[in-house]
Amino acid sequence: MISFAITVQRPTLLIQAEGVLDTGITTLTGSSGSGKSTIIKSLAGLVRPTTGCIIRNDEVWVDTTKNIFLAPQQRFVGYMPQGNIVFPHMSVYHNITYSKRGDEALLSHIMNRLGLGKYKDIKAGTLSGGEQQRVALGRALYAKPVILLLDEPLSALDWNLREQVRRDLVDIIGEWQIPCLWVTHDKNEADEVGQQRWHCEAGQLYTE
Amino acid sequence: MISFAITVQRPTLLIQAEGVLDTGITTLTGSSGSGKSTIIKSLAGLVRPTTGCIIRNDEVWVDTTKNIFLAPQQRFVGYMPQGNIVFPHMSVYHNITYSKRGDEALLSHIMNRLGLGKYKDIKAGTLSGGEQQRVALGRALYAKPVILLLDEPLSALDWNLREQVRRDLVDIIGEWQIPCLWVTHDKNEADEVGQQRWHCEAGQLYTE
Amino acid sequence: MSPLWLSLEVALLALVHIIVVGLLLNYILKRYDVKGKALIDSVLTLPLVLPPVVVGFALLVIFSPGGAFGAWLQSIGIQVVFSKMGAVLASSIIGFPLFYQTVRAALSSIDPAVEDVARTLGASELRIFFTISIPLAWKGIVTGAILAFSRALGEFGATILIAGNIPGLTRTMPLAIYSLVEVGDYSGAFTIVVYICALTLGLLWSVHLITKGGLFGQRR
Amino acid sequence: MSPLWLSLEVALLALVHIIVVGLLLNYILKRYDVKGKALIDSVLTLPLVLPPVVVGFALLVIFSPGGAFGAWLQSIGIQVVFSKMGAVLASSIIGFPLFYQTVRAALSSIDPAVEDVARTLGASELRIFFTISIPLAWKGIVTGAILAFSRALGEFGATILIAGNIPGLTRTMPLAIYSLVEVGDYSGAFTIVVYICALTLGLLWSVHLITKGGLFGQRR
Amino acid sequence: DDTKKADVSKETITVSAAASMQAAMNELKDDYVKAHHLDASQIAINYGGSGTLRQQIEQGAPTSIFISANESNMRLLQDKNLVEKVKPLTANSLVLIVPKGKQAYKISDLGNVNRLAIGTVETVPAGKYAEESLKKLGVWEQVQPKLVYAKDVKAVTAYVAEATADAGFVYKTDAMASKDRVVITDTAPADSHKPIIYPIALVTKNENQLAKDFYAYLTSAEAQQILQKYGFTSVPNAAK
Ligand SMILES: Nc1ncnc2c1ncn2[C@@H]1O[C@H](COP(=O)(O)OP(=O)(O)OP(=O)(O)O)[C@@H](O)[C@H]1O
Ligand SMILES: Nc1ncnc2c1ncn2[C@@H]1O[C@H](COP(=O)(O)OP(=O)(O)OP(=O)(O)O)[C@@H](O)[C@H]1O
Ligand code: MOO
Ligand SMILES: [Mg+2]
Ligand SMILES: [Mg+2]
Repeated sequence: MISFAITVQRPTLLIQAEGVLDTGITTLTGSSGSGKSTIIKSLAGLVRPTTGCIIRNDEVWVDTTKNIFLAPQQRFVGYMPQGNIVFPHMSVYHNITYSKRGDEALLSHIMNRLGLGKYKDIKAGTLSGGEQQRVALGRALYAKPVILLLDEPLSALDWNLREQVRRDLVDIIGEWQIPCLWVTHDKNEADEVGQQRWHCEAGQLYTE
Repeated sequence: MISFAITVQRPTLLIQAEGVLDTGITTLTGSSGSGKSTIIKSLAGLVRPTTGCIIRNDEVWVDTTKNIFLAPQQRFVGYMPQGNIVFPHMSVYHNITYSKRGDEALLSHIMNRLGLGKYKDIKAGTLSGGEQQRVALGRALYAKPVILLLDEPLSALDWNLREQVRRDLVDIIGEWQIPCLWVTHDKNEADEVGQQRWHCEAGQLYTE
Repeated sequence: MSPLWLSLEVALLALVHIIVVGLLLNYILKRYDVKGKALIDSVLTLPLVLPPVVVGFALLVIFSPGGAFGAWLQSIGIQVVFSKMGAVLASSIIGFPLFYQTVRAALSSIDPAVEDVARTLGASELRIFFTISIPLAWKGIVTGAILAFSRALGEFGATILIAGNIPGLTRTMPLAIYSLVEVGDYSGAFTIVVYICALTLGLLWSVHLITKGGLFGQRR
Repeated sequence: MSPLWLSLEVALLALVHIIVVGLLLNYILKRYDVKGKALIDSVLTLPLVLPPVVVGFALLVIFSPGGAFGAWLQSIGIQVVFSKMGAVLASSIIGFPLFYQTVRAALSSIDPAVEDVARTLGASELRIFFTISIPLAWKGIVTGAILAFSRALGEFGATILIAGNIPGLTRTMPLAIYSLVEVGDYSGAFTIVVYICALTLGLLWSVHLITKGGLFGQRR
Repeated sequence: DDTKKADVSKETITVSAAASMQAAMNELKDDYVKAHHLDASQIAINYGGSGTLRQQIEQGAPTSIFISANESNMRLLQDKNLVEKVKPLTANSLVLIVPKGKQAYKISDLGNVNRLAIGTVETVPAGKYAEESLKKLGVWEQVQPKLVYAKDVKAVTAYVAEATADAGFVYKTDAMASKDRVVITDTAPADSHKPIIYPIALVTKNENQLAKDFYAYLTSAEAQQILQKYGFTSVPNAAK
């Protein structure tokens, strides 16, 4: 369980977010530029909140009043950035196994379900948009994270594949019993996978 | 009207595409890595077909047998790349007006409809994913192209905005009477906007 | 002119030439599929490997009024030997490879997809070079300029051969250090060394300020 | 040893030191929020601006057995003055700024978002540096290494002061050119200049081949 | 006479002089321009190593007067007929120096030093003179294994000043210029080596009236006095 109450000041916008992420999928929707990615990056440890705190179980990740900031390396999150940032110079295999936390069985499961088998030894930088997105997703899963942070994980996939990967994701999250914050632009997707549904508007997080 | 018949050899795949783009919207769907972006880039002049030709009205853009290859600068296309590539060091205003082909009226129309007014003087590199996508779209429109080539133009927009931008796009294309090749992963989108519907699978283009 | 101001003037003039020629050459070699790129590249890098005296000697042979080219230059009123122009020439040639190579590395690290989009928008290759490539490679360009300027500021071996060591006319700081040591004035030489150090420090510090640390640290 | 092989050995040894120290320093300055980055930066760039003789003189003061440090080194059996080690030291210090600065510019041009993803995957900063940052900055790193190696190969002023000009022991190619010119053997000097040119050409050509032109042209 | 003066007042010359003569030359030039009401910029003096200066003249650089620190460089130009009116301007002597505050070796006890610095025999005239002198005095065999060869006389001074070497042979003028760092302990007897002559000449191609006038002044008795202030010794036929 992760609870947070943070603010992040951006030149264009003040982002204020407070909430509790329980085991299972929480979807995050909201209009473009409303602050979704900023919230995800704050949880991953890539953005320093201006004020506030983030606590996982009893571990304090962030507390600006005490000047505590846990490095991203210590948080063991599974982060999938918006824009499918792969390690362009590495093969798909080395991309996915970069975290070294997964094992042989998880790897072959990921490779199979994401249809990446035939690209195993290809440099990730030359892949198509959807292929790169699957690599980024596989890489986050292989890290066996304590929480999954997915920033539009399926936006570049066609509907068949999207359907299938979505089911696989729901299964894995259920099996691992971890919380997952899932940003999506697709109302149906949010309805179908979200056990909890959050919404973001003009920097303000609404957790219903 | 643009007619083409090309092949592009990729390490993983041979892409073969033949078709005619008439005035109005042609949607292009197909699974990830099937060759959609490669076809779009070939039309834009950013990928050299291995063999084949591309002809617009009476102008030969590509003819590999005669070693003809018209530079992208000479084609006057409106290209919106997958992955929303903006000019990160320039303001939104300078991004959109980069082509210098549009005018004051078109600019304010674009700024309004894409909701970019308040970002006008902000560097495009610091914008959110969806904001960057709108900049890339506005930039392609401002070029007053003879053909629009859109590679997943709305994938990073939430559904309200997506609906609205989609309608605006359809209007503009109708008004300008130009052909548009529109790659999308969204079946509904393809159904709604496509006057012609193409599909790509394993490198093979099916034009129905 | 005092060695300090003369050095600054010579190094700045050299830098201007280096930047203009360096950007032009980079543009041409990036834009056109010139045969023998590797050869051109090597030749342009030679002044870095050759001991400066060798470069100075080659310049002396070429520009001295004793030779055909030098005689012609003299007939139209241009004197390179024993003149400030000679010092600028020596510094330009010695500093050039540093700018040229650094800029080339920076330019070739740019994501070509960004330049490609600009092409579809009808921008000429020249406009793309100046509005997209150069701004995106600016860290490399500033670094190259600093390296070339610093090298020009410290140039000695080629300068003393082609420009001579004439107080007030061609005696730059490195030549002044040499001359002062020759007459045993070590404290005078040390003073100039201190000037050079202060200048370098000031230069890099102001670049640091101008780029708001962007050249040195990562912004978050 | 002949000046050719000696030069190659000295320049290669210098390059190894430059790369190790250059990468290490770049890592530390990138990783930690060291106070006075601009100062460190300036000091590291000084050997580029200072005339090599000044650098040589400073090295002589530090390493000469007449001084405390030099005497201590001698007592543990290390002799820097008049030895190959002196030549390597001089070349390393003179070539260092070129590698250091070029690599820094390349590293700071990397998209930090890529390194950020690696952080979330639990990779240590050191692992990120070697598996992400360096491979993505390789063009700058190869360019920096070429610049530093070339400069080391041509180093004269500092080397002759600290290492002396001892045939077979410390007489590198630039020193040999100097010595031959001094005794009026111009054709002998010219032969060595040809060697240096051929070496540079060969070096850049092989880098061209190894990188399959990737360092010189854009791939599509 | 009036017309000649008008001529000279518009002329300019460049004098290439051995760097070791710098201090003396500056004074000579200042005196001369003051006495003849010339502009200081009319006489530019280019200081450098004698070899460098010779190369510049060989390549046709606009030098009018050449003062070399040794006869060999002058002779090379003479052989090519590039100079005329060659004559000895002044002379130097060879001295032994040691680091200030360290043991004051004499030439006779050079057998006890660890390192003795001299100029590279083939390229540095001072090194050649030192070799001659040491051979003549019969200590060459003893010191040979201890020799350290330096790039030029300045490097010898630097090695001694930093105590990298225990002693070294340099010209008297160099030693005097660095007298706060090194101590002169001995002088090589004048007959133990060839005379250390600084020849002067006019560069044929770039002769003009000002060059001739200044040449005449430099070789005058008046100029000799100034040179001696800086440690140079007069040559028998200098002031005729
Ligand atoms: N520059 C390249 N070099 C090598 N292979 C490439 C390159 N570009 C694309 N490919 C390969 O060609 C195939 C088609 O790529 P393309 O980008 O056209 O797919 P796409 O249909 O747009 O897929 P997506 O929906 O995932 O974006 C893919 O398998 C991809 O890995
Ligand atoms: N590094 C940054 N510097 C300055 N402004 C930023 C930065 N990152 C984000 N912003 C601004 O903060 C606001 C929120 O950005 P964020 O990326 O969180 O939006 P988002 O909800 O993810 O939008 P989208 O759906 O378009 O990705 C935007 O207006 C954006 O321009
Ligand atoms: O600089 Mo000299 O020519 O050795 O006196
Ligand atoms: Mg976002
Ligand atoms: Mg694609």
